[in-house]
Amino acid sequence: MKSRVIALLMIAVMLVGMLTGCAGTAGTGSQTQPTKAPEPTKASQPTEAVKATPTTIPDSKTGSTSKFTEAPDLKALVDAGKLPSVEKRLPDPGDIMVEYMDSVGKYGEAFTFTYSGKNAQWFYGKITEEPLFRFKTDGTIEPNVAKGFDVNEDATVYTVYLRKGMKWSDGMPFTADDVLFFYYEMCIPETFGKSLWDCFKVKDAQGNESIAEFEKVDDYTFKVKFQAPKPTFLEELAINGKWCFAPAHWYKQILPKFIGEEEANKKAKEMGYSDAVAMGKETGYYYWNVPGRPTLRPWIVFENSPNNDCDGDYFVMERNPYYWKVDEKGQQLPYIDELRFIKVSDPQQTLLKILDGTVDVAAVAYADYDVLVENMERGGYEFVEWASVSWADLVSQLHLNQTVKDEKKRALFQNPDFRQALSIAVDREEYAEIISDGFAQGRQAAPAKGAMGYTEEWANKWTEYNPEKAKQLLESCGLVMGADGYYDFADGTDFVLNIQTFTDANADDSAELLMKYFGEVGIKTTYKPVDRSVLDNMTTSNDHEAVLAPVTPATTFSIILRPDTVVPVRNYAPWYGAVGNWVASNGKEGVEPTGDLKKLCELYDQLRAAVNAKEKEKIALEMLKLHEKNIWVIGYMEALPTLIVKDKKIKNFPENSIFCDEFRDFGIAHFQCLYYE
Amino acid sequence: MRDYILKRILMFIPTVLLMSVIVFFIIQLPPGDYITSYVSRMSAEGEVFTSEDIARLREQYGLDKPWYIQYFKWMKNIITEGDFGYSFAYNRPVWTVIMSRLPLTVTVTLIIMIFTYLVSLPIGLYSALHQYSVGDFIFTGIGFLGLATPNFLLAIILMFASFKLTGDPLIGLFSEEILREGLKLSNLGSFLKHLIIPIVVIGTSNTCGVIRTIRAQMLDEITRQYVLTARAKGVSENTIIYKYCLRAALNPVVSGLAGSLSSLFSGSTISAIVMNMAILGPVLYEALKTQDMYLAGTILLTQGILVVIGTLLSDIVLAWLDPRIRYAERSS
Amino acid sequence: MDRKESIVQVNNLHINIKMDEGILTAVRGVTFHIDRGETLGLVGESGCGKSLTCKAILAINDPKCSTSGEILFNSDDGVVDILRLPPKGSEIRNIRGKQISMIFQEPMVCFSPLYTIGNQINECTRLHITKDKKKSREISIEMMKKVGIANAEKRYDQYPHEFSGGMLQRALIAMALVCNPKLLIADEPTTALDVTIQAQILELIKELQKELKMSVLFVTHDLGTVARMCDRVAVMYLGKIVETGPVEEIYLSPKHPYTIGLIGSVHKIGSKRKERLYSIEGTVPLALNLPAGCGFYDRCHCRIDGVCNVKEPEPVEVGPNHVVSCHAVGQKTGEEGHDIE
Amino acid sequence: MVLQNVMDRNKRKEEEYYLASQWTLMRRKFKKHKLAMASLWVLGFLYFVALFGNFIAPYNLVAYNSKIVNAPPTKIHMFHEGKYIGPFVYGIKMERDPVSKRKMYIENKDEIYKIKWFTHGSEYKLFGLIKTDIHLFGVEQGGVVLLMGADSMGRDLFSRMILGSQVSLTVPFAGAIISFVLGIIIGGIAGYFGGAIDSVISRIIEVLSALPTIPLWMALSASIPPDIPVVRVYLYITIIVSFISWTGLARIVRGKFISMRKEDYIMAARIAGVSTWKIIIKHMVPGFMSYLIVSLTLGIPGMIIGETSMSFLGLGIRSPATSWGVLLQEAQEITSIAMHPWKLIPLFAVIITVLAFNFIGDGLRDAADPYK
Repeated sequence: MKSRVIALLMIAVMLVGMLTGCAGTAGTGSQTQPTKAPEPTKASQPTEAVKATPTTIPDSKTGSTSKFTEAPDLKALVDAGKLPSVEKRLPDPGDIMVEYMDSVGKYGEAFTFTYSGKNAQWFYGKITEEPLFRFKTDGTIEPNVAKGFDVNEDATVYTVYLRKGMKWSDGMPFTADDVLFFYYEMCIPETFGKSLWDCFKVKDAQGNESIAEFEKVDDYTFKVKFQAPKPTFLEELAINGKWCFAPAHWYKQILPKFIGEEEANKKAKEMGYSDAVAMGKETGYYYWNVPGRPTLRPWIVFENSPNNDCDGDYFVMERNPYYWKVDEKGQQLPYIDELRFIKVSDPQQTLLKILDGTVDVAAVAYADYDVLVENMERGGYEFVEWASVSWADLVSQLHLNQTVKDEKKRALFQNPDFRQALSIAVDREEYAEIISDGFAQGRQAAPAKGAMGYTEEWANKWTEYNPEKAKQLLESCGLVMGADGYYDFADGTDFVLNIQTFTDANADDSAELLMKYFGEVGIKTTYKPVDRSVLDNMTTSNDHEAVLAPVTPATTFSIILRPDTVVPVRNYAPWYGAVGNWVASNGKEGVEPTGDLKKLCELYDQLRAAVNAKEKEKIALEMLKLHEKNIWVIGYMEALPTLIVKDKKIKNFPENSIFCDEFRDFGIAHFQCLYYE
Repeated sequence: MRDYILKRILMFIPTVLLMSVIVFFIIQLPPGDYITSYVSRMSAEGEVFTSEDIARLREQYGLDKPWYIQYFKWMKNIITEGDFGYSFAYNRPVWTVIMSRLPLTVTVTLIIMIFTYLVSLPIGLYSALHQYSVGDFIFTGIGFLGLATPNFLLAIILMFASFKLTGDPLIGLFSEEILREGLKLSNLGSFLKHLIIPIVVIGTSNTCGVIRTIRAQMLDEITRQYVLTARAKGVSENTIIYKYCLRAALNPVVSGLAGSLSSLFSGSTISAIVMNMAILGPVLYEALKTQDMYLAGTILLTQGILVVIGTLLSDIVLAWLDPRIRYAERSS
Repeated sequence: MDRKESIVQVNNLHINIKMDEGILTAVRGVTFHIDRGETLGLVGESGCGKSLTCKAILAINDPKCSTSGEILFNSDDGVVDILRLPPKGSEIRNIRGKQISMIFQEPMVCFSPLYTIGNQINECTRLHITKDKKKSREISIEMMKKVGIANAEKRYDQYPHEFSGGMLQRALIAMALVCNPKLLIADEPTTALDVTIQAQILELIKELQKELKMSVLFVTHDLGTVARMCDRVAVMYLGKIVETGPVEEIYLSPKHPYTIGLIGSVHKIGSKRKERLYSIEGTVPLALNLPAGCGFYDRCHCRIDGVCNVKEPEPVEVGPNHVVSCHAVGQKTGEEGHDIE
Repeated sequence: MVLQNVMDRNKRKEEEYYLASQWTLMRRKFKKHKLAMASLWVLGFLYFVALFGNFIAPYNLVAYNSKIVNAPPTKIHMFHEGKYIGPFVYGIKMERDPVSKRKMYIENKDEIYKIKWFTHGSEYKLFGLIKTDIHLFGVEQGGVVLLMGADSMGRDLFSRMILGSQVSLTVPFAGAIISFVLGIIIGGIAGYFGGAIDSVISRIIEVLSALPTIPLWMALSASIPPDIPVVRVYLYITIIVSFISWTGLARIVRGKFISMRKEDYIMAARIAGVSTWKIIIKHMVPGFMSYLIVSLTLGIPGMIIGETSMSFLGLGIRSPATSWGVLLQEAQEITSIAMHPWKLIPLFAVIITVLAFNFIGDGLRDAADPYK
């Protein structure tokens, strides 16, 4: 099964490499292929823009467009006259999005999850997310909220088509105005406390940056214009733009700009926020938490329903009566009535609730594998494994801060020999056996098998266990063995390697082992887990040294689309330390990179400017080669696929997929298509 | 009596103030602040923050100022408009957050306390009257076991046992049904069922102390002269024990009441986390971890105040129990 | 002896106390009787077993004490042996407080601080006289007045800590006499009080005794009081009664060296012959595994070695109901006491 | 003559009874308390084991072994194929269920490892002084003996529990002592001098005891610097724990002092010009020493539990350094309880210790007032 996952991952990631920029599935985008490998033909002809043809639901598949059916509870409301008929709620027949799936489902039941309150907003946010364009498991994007798009030759102007008659969850029409409102009234004025996303920015060949312009064509068409080519706009939009629209009609009743400061503040207080700013942030960014805030999502939070508090002990998201997707039979989605979230204060409780069959879908730890198997019958669940795109197991990634403040250490950390020493000082076989309870093998930090830039050599580079050689390497780095049996700096001062990690990373075991191995080759090592926030703080202020299991591990689905963990773009991943800040501030702050690291940054600039996808891939591979050469991130164990437990009776759940943020973690399972048999 | 209570309240104002300062100081003691913890939590979920975003957040929450200024602002608002500030994490007034938990917290705490005393008083009495008897050893032994077993472990063991036996781990105070429909007479049973584990876990750890005091006190009282006098009057043993000794022995138990109240409040935090009890304890813990300082601060204050109130109540009961105190007050 | 005459008859009473250090025989074969209306003084140093003997009469000794012998009490329903009655049973409880009642040494600790004086007094009457609240209250207040507690109605509802020592003692007496018992045991009722009060209390007891025609067992270590209060005296030493007899008899011609010592150690006011105060050297030996022979041996100034320290002296009648147990006395009977020079 | 010395003996007895010091009487009384005496022995044993921990434990704290991750306790056999060959263990090998991938350990009957006494093992310093590698027992090369099974990192739980006791039995003790001293001094000052000092101190006491312990723990342990040796961490933890638990005692001491200040003999001492501290130490403290000792013994179990709670919150000692708290915290998982129940064994160690201390405390309390 694992191998299948890898094969899939291979296709997926290669495609992203090649297809970026080519509007792969444009036009026909409104139809979701059953998530299988895409037709190679599309892959063969990059950069060719595709005309968007208004799509209709092929009758062959849905029968007459007129007969749509809906969930019983909604039917009841319609009959009671409390709700317009399903035809009126859905977009125009031609523009309805049809989800094609392995099996057509039936209505009813609910999904139950455990969650940690508002902290888990991304969990239930991702599984209900509806972006303009969404990823498919094969790594290509397809229109979602959008119906389709055109793009001009040099990828500077995108024309996006929306779905006629599509409605917000409060029944108000969804139009191009909502898109422009979002961009001009919320993104640019930073209404929700976020600076404009990179996906709306573009750097031209001269390196000067400019932001996109949105322009309404008609109610259901808008244009996005860039000063310079932006071939990966849609993918980036799908990743960090996520959604690109807001209910103008709703915001015009609360935003200061439209109703005045104090009025807005009053509104905010009514809604329970400290002030208009907080209101803007919460309703604008984490809007899916907000009762009554119109969305396009399959499940929404109603203003008047009892369990609509996303921080309550029990939180329920209910079916959106105006949801705009149907299945082949014309049944309005979603199948499942509601999503229920039970607040837990300790992971063990989630485990118990999985065992007793309460929880329907959850990712679980391999450490609990045995007890899960033991109670399979009772819980009525089964295992699903989704591939990971992490370069190495999270707790087995060691990031040596290349810009660590201590000069002597910096020299050391920048020295490949030292990194090699730390790498080969560890018996990966034993390490993996203990840390993964025998599920994983030892490995170097490298792209997932099958992903872009993966090579056998890379995965095995510096992985042989050889303490003697490690010692030699350390000495070659200028360290001298001290009286206490530990290496000192040439000037005789003690050398202590301070490993840092955050408390809930569960890296204690691996840290313990590493300390042992390092100690054996004569490196005095300390280890203290601090609160995640503290670690983050250290990273941003460049006070970190060697970070194990960082909050932002080297894991990327595509270095082109999501580079920040492996390429210095801002204060983010620990290994490149202050270089990130240097890049972000265009050299004003931070530490200027040197050598290969500098080369990496330069390459990334080229990458961003590159128009041609082939060229992009070429550059990307070069960048990865630099990583392979330097092993900036030391990995000790392969990343295990995400182990998922799901109720046996749930249908249409992807047997194998990739668990990564780009695919919105669980979101790629398209929960609106899942149902109980 | 009234002015006595008033005096007590006045006395406790400086205490609370001092407490609030210490509380606030303690909360901000660990490095970082709410924003750092928030940012890292969200970026772990794939959300992206630029340094400007962070700066903006910090400014918005007024965390760019030193802690004592934040403290004074907080205090000012509390005193002037009774505004305890906003919880960063919940993004709503601290007071509403607390109020959403406080009633349940108090109820549960009281239930557990009542249980504790219902169980431990008779046991203590028994073991005092049958000192060194088998029953004495068994009961006190059980009490000690409760004391000796770390709550968090006992809790999870019981939950798993309950899962193995009944298929329902009895997590939290409410079944999903109650969570959905709210507490009704019809589902009161399941609520009580869910109370079993908390009561056993938290209750047992407190019974021991009470049993001990009662036992010691009774043994002490029984040897008093007035017992002899009463006996010489021809009073029956039961009357002697219940009319004279028990009432006298209750004295220290009652004065210990306030203490056990506070220990239930904070002492049960860990158990509450393990058992997923929707009471203030876990909220406080979270708030402390994320440095949601106004929330944490207010909760700690509330607890402190509740403890003081507890002390007050127990003193009143004491006065009722023991005329000498009443007398002392009247004369003072 | 004639049981109609006497209200209580104690025969060969032994009391053993279990202690960590062993068995302590605190009372060793005490025998005495009290007649109706009579006051018997029980005299001896502290720790000689006086109080134990008293408590034995009420059977309220600590369970640690094992008692043997017999205490025949002439109760309303015939003669009973108190030691044979179950100590928690209803018969004995019927006797306690109603027929025999007791006044203790320290009034301050004799009342529970938690209840009003009235409550604790009328508990007695409620138990023994009438269940009716009002009536028992009246009776109690009546009694309180009798013992000279000013504005008793008010005092009735006050708490012990609002009473002075003397007042408490009066209240205690009231509590003891409220059911006018046949026998009152007064265990050093005045030791804890200051001298002026002492006198009052003693007077009070005396009057009440006359009024209620009860017998009194008056325990004290102070012969002065005895002279004041009692008809007969029993001198106790180390758990034994070493000498009994009418007050005058004992006073004028004490026989037992110990008694002599006691009397000697009291300065008699207005006595013609000026004499220096006499004192007994040494301390009372611990009644724990006692030496053979007379307990007073090693403190005795006229001991006969080889006799006194070998066998216990038997009681000898030296005059009308004047009994002494002393070898020395046994030898020189009839002699007019010892010359204290 | 015989009689004479009999009597002399009695006399001496009597004098003893009157003159026996309070302590002798306490001891006598205490000896009577069976449970307390038993507990005393138990504790004695535990502390002995802790003292010789590194000698008794067959393995050390960093003896990770990937072959025995989560392995159950090894059976100790006497007979191999029916014939007696003394105590030995079979080799264990791990296998995964082909279907469920579940892990299981099975005995490998053709590998036999004899259990040896006083074998050579990992090197250690007995009492931190004598360097040696002799362990009480062990098995021949290649085999492993796991009396209590192995943990999730393939370490022998038995060894960890033994070595953990070195922390769990000493840290709380030290902690109790510290809070004891703090309590006496601070409470003493408040009670002896009274006035402003008193009111200030009692305010502080009030506040501290009204504060829940957890925030204090979190704040204080957050202030522990990162790169200090584990040994020092113990100390810090101790101080943290005791810092919180001195208030109760202080309050009592204060009360006692206030009441005592008025006593005649203190007055006398004062007038006689005895120095304040001398009065406190020589005259006042002994007045209720027995009481203090009781509260000391009864304080220790609380500390032990406190230590485990801190470990649960991740504030305590960190592996590889081990305390019972650490072990319990590792056991506090459904998987451990369901699949590796042997990880719960340290719980019993804790319970027994806590019970023992409590019983001793009770014994002392009963003995504290011997004249009763």
